[in-house]
Amino acid sequence: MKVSNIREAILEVKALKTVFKDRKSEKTIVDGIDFEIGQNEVVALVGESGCGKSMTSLSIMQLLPGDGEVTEGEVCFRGRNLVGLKNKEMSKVRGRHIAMIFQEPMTSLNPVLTIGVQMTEAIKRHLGHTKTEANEIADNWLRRVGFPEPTRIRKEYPHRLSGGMRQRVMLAMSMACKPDLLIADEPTTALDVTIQAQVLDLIRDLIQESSMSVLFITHDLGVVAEMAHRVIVMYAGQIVETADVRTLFTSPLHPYTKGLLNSTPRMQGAIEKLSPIPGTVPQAGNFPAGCRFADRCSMATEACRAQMPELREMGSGHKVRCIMV
Amino acid sequence: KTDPSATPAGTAPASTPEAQKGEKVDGGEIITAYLAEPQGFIRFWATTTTSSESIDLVFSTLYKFNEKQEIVPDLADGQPTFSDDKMEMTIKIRTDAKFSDGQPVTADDVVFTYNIPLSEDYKGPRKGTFTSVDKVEKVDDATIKFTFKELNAGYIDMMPYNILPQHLLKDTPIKDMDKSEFFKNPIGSGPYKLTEWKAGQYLTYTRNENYYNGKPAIEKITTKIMANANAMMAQLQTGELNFVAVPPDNLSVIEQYAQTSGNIKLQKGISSSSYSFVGWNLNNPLFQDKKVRQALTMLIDRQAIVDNVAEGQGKIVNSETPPSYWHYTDDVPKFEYNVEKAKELLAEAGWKPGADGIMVKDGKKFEFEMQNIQGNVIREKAMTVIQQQLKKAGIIVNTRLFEGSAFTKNFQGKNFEAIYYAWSISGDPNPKGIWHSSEIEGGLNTVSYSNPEVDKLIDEDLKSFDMAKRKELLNKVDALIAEDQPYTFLYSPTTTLAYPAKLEGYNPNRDSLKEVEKWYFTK
Amino acid sequence: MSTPLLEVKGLKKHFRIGNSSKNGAVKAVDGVDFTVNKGETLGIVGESGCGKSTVGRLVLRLLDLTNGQILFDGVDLGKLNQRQLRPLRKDLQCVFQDPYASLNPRMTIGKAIAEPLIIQAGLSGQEAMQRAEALIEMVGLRAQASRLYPHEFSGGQRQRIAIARAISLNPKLIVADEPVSALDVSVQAQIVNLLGELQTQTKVSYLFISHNLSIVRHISDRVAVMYLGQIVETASRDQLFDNPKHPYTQALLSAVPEPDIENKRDRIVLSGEVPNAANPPSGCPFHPRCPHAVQRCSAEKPIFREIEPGHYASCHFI
Amino acid sequence: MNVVISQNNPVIEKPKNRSWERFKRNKLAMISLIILIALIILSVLAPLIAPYDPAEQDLLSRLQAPSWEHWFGTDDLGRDLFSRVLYGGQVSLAVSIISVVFTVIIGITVGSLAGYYGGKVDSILMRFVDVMLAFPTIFMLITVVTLLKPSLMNIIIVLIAFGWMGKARLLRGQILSVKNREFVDAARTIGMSDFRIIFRHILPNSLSPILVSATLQMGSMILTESSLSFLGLGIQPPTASWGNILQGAQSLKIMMEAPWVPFMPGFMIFLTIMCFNFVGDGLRSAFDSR
Amino acid sequence: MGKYVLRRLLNAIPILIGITIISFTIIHMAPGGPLSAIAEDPTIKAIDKENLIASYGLDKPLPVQYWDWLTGMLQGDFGTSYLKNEPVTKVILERLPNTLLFTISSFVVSLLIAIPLGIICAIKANSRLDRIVSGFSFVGMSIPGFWLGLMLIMFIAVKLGWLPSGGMQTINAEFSLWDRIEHLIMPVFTLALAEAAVWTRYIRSSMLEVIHQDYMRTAKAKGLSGSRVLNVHGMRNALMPIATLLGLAIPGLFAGSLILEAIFTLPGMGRLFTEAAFQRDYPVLFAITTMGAFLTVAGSIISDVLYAILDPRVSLSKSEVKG
Ligand SMILES: Nc1ncnc2c1ncn2[C@@H]1O[C@H](COP(=O)(O)OP(=O)(O)OP(=O)(O)O)[C@@H](O)[C@H]1O
Ligand SMILES: Nc1ncnc2c1ncn2[C@@H]1O[C@H](COP(=O)(O)OP(=O)(O)OP(=O)(O)O)[C@@H](O)[C@H]1O
Ligand SMILES: [Mg+2]
Ligand SMILES: [Mg+2]
Repeated sequence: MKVSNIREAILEVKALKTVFKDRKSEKTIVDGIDFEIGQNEVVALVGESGCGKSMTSLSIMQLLPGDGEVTEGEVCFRGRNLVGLKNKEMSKVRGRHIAMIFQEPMTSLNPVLTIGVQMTEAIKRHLGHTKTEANEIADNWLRRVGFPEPTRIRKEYPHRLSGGMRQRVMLAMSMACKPDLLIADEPTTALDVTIQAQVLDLIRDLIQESSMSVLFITHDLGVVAEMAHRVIVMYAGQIVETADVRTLFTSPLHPYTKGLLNSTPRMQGAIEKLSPIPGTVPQAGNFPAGCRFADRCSMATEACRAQMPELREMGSGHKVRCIMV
Repeated sequence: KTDPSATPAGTAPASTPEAQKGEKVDGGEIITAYLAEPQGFIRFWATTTTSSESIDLVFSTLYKFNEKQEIVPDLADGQPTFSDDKMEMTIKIRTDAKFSDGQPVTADDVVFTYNIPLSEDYKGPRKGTFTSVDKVEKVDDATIKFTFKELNAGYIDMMPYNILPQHLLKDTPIKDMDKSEFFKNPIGSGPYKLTEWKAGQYLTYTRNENYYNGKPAIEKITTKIMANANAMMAQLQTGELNFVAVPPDNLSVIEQYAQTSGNIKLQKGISSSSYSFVGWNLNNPLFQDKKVRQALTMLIDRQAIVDNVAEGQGKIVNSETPPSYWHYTDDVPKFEYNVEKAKELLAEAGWKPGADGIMVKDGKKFEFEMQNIQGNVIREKAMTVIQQQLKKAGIIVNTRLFEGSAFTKNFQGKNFEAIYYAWSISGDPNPKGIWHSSEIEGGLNTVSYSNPEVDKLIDEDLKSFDMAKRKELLNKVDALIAEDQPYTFLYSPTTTLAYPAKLEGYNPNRDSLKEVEKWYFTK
Repeated sequence: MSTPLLEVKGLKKHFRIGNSSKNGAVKAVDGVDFTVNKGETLGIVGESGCGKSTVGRLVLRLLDLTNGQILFDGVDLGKLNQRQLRPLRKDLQCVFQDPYASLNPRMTIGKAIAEPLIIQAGLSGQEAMQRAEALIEMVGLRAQASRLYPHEFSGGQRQRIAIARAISLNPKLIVADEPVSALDVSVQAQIVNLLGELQTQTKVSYLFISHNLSIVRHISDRVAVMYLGQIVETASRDQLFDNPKHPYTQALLSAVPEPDIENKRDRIVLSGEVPNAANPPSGCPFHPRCPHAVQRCSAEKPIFREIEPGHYASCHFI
Repeated sequence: MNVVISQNNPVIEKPKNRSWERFKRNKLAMISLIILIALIILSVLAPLIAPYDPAEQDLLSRLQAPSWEHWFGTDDLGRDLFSRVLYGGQVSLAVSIISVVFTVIIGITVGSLAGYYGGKVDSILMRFVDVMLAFPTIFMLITVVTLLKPSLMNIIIVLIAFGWMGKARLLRGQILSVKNREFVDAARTIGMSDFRIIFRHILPNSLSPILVSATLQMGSMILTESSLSFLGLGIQPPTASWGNILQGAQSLKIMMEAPWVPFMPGFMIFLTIMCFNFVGDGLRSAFDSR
Repeated sequence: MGKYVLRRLLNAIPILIGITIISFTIIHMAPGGPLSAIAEDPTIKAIDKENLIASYGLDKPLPVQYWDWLTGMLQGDFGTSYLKNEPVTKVILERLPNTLLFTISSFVVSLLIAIPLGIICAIKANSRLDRIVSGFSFVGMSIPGFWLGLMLIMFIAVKLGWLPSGGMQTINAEFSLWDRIEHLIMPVFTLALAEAAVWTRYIRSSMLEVIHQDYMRTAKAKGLSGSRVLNVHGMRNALMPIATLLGLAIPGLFAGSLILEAIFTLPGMGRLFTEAAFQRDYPVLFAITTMGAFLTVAGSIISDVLYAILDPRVSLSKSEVKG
């Protein structure tokens, strides 16, 4: 599967800005993000903890917690702007057209309902199936994600399943209505490496079969390399670099991307001292003016601190937010 | 025993002379309330006031007490007659009385009834009343003879026992009678029949059509059981009750309600046979000097207590006989409110004000503890007034309240220095139980009052069957006790009754449902 | 080689299920042997629930052991009670996984670091505080930070503080239980480097517990791989990563995703779930998931043996 | 909001208690706290402030409406209601505060022993708590108060005796969760004594729910005391407490003709409980969003 | 489950026995006795008191009395009330239905108020509505119940005459449902107000907790309708802790009714108890305290069982896996 830039975009995120307000303060968590996801494309969103990855995905789903709000920008799904859509309308999109799986398999399933109930409720609602039909569909998907005895699993409660099993159930559940776009928010972070490998394999197979698009959120560059066609690197609520996988890993441009790659320990090759990025991630609401990475950047100059750099196109879909390149 | 002003139980209406105008109605309902449920319908086992009042509705007795605590015939025909040695008493009964099941009331029933407390098997609380009785026999169908073991001028205390139907109870063993069906569901020969007893809620009576004194006019009587006076006052105003005693602290409100609504009228000033007092423990050195006790009485403005605490609903008493009694006399030594004179008396007794104004004698301050029962607002208030008044005279009173049972125990165990208490006296007026020195040990003479002269007079009265003689003896007792002031006698509360505006035929001197069979409504 | 700093022999820890022994036990650690030499880092890796933390806590004697020996500097820690252990504690320190839970939220970090100095080294409050500030600078924070509370720091900074506390008494061994697992890559690298620097300076030994193989590869001298309460393979770092012997180790190594687009490796994807430690499989504990398993594996428990110098593994087929 | 110690920000802020900061921002809770403190000060200073002796009767001026002379009016014995409410506050607040303080102390002792040591100690103590809890509190309260004489001391003792178990349970649960936190292990690896661990590390981190529940309990203790007064089992007159001033004003006459007499103590009870509740709620949210 | 309940019940036996012994002792330690009131009457003589004491069995040593009572109780005989000369069981059974009717209707009413309010407040946490409702619930919690009761009687019953001021029913009238309701409105309202206030707080916080759970987000992400998310995914989890509180609330309900029964003259257990306490009607006192203890123990068992039924994660058949 090679990247091609002329895919038809199924999701376009334009100048998205998400803000958290409480009575006193207001902090911008996602600050003007633009990207699109093409048909059948897997886009990875990477960045360190707190940079706004999850909030971006929740903004797309219109599922922001209580005091969060999309204040600017659009989220166009197949040309239709989802921002500001009535909850009722939106609920027809969720699960049906855009499905989502979350990071914590332990808490993402309702502990007091059986797997069967949780799987079939969406099938019944979106596809209008009867209970028996829905059960059958659920069984098929459960089998598909590797449960040889799906009927038994349907009757189980989540707490009786291990983390990996739950995440597979989540996956089956989100696939059940054959969505066009799957948003996977760190689906394997909480799993052991061997289990992670199982689940990643599974996701890859499903993507190939079902021709859906995926927004894959992770902070693990290793996972990105395995899964994505295209990568978006976020830092402090902004996109700092985006490119196709190969370009990003072979010729990263932004100092932050480089820093991330350098501080990641490898399984192969010589063992060198890691070169970490100094300092810590700035907190939302407390971002420095100018380039938000400037404080941690070895190449930073006065100009970097003076003005926020633009996200510039460097050719063939490779964009960078840095004035030094 | 308990101060009626604090326990405003059901009480009776009063008639005013000009109230004869309306036309008599046959029927109507009286709804009143008691604070407690009756225990049951046999007086040998039922001791509370509520019980006796309920029993009186359903049953006849040989005699009833009038408001002066004299006996008037009920089932009996005329006063009892005595043999010359006074060891035999003969009572004639009327023959027209019937139980509400149609059976006549005969001498057999009376004999059956009076043999209950004489039986070995009887374990109830009234055995003591009948210890002087040897036997009770039928002379003929209308005559009963009591034979005594010893002289007993207080025989009238044996009279108000309800006559039970032998034909219904003869098979019930005496020891089980208080657990029998009859105890709760009685058949009697009184003016009313018990028709419903809803436990904890109310009892309903309907009139006995065959009552030997004529069918009562009031058709129905309901006695509710309510936990507090406030609720009664509320229900009086909503019409859920139409007949109830009004406690002094609610008087003004009810008076106003009576005026504006016109539904009820009030009868004030019904005298009661109770009085409250402060008992001084005579074993305590503080109170051993008569002058001190007299001075203490003079320091207490009793009229102020009556006016401000009892809202005027009471009468000052100066000795041990309640004003309603037949032998009552006002001719006793009195110790009116007089602070100056009291101080003089105290000075004579050796009590002088110290530097801080507190009375001292031999370096000891005049300070004591006064006990009171808790939960009785009027008594609590009266006590705080007394406390304040004595404080002004340099006497420190520490007040302490006790829960009912514990309080009684302290009183009877002589476990107090001073105590605020009240007596409710009924029946025979001989005061032996309270004032005789022989009652210090185990009796109710818990202030340990001992006056040989009083003892002698009391003993003599016990053997006197001549009323005039008794009055003379008892008046002497009262005067002696008043002079000694073992109690500071405070006041005898008077009762106020609220009754329906259209009710007539009541006796203005009687409280509760007494004589209800004579009442009637007018149009 | 002189005697090792820490020698663990036949270490076992069984947790009772419920409060009676009838219900059986979780064999969290079931016969573990390893050694840690002076100035050396032993990495322990394995999947979640395999008993890594339990080993660490047993060595620290935060748990009572069921069986076995923990010889630390020649003293058997397993035989001592808590009171007897107290004086030895200064040589044996720890750093935990969760930087948010490992500092008392109601204590300034200065006090937190000074506390061991007061208790173990008997310093006065003021001396301890000065020393604490020096330590805070040593781990890369400003001395003034000593007056702040933990919540005012980021995760990485807290982990630095926890490290400062651990090294304050100049311990001989630090048990580091997943000290970087909760941190972002960029910070993770900072901490790994810090630990390395401290080791060069103070010659402290680490028992470095992690499930992150690439980190272990960077920091360890030797590595032990645990599976279901037992060590299935031990070797020097290079032996283990370049030439893993045990099928589990092989699968584990191959499962790590690499941020490298050029040379993709083959991956051994294990089927099935990690079995339950309360009810371990018979024979070789790995046999239900092992791609090479045969009849014998379920029947017979393989012996943990030396395959080449310094390289031990337990599998019938090596 | 983390204060990030970045290189260009050498100013280190003074350490401050964030819960307190957050609490201060909660206006309602702050106002309530100020009112409570004011109430406590006022009633402590009652002897200085009260214009009259609370027991001083003036039978000529009974049930007077509030006036310049008698700010809250007078009661049915002509006593100055303002003075009585002040002194009554002393008793009511003392009852609630003292009993809650001891409740908390016992609760903490039992709860921390049970929670920290676990095992046998835990089972024995918790069985005991079970027994105490299985006493139907209000029934026992009434029985015991009926049996003992209803003095201030006895009422406090009874309130304590039947009030500590909830705290013990709460704290035990809290300690069970805190004692497995890693900083406690860290403290143990330093070789700290159990005592020091409990007091320096575990308790400070377990107390906030206790503190919240204690504040709420202060309110309910006042209510319990006044309910007992209503049954005639509370603090006994002439000592004034809000409960028994209210109880003394139960007659229809006073309620209709002098409504200020029941209103004043009733309002004080209401206000105090309300303030305790708001403070408790404020504390809860201050501790919560850590 | 059955086994678990059985074990809990067996465990409860020593607790109950302990409680009865303690309450037996405490009650007997009380100064005064059942005879105090009678003994004030000068016409009742010493012999009568002795008779009564013997007939009550109070002349026996305390342990013997306890043993008699215990063995009697185990055979279902709680003795005879001194005050009412009737078997305690009968006396209690006459009162119990009234108390049950009163407390249970208050309880139901309070939940009917509290559940919707609590949920709305949680959904709209920190909104103006939430603050208003919270404010009211604090007011509700802070109003002394007896005071509110008296005020209601004074205004609604006495001044306005809209409702009867007390009692369970119109006397001498045929039973009618409306009559019952009319009599219960004010007491139920009074008791339910405070209860509802407390429950609203509980439900709000429990729901608030649930709303922020990941599985709620999952449910929304599946595109379920708002009401299904709330009712199926939210409620069940939110009501779980509430359900366990219900069991623990049982004994408290009776306590709450105690004072209101006096104010509204409801013939229930509360009044029976106060009466018995003041008059030292020992058999009734013991029966009620034992019953209270039993309710408390039963309440805690019920709440654990309820929890286990509602929460599949808890399995009772195994021993408690408590932390
Ligand atoms: N409910 C909320 N209220 C206020 N701020 C929030 C809320 N939820 C998240 N944030 C803030 O939003 C920022 C971005 O959070 P987000 O969850 O999107 O990060 P992330 O990139 O997904 O991180 P992680 O890798 O940890 O999941 C964080 O700084 C966080 O503090
Ligand atoms: N206190 C305890 N009581 C009962 N069982 C326990 C206890 N602590 C750990 N266990 C069990 O022991 C086994 C090993 O746990 P341990 O925490 O040592 O694993 P781990 O390898 O550290 O896992 P992780 O990578 O998740 O930290 C697990 O099955 C766990 O459930
Ligand atoms: Mg996230
Ligand atoms: Mg671990």
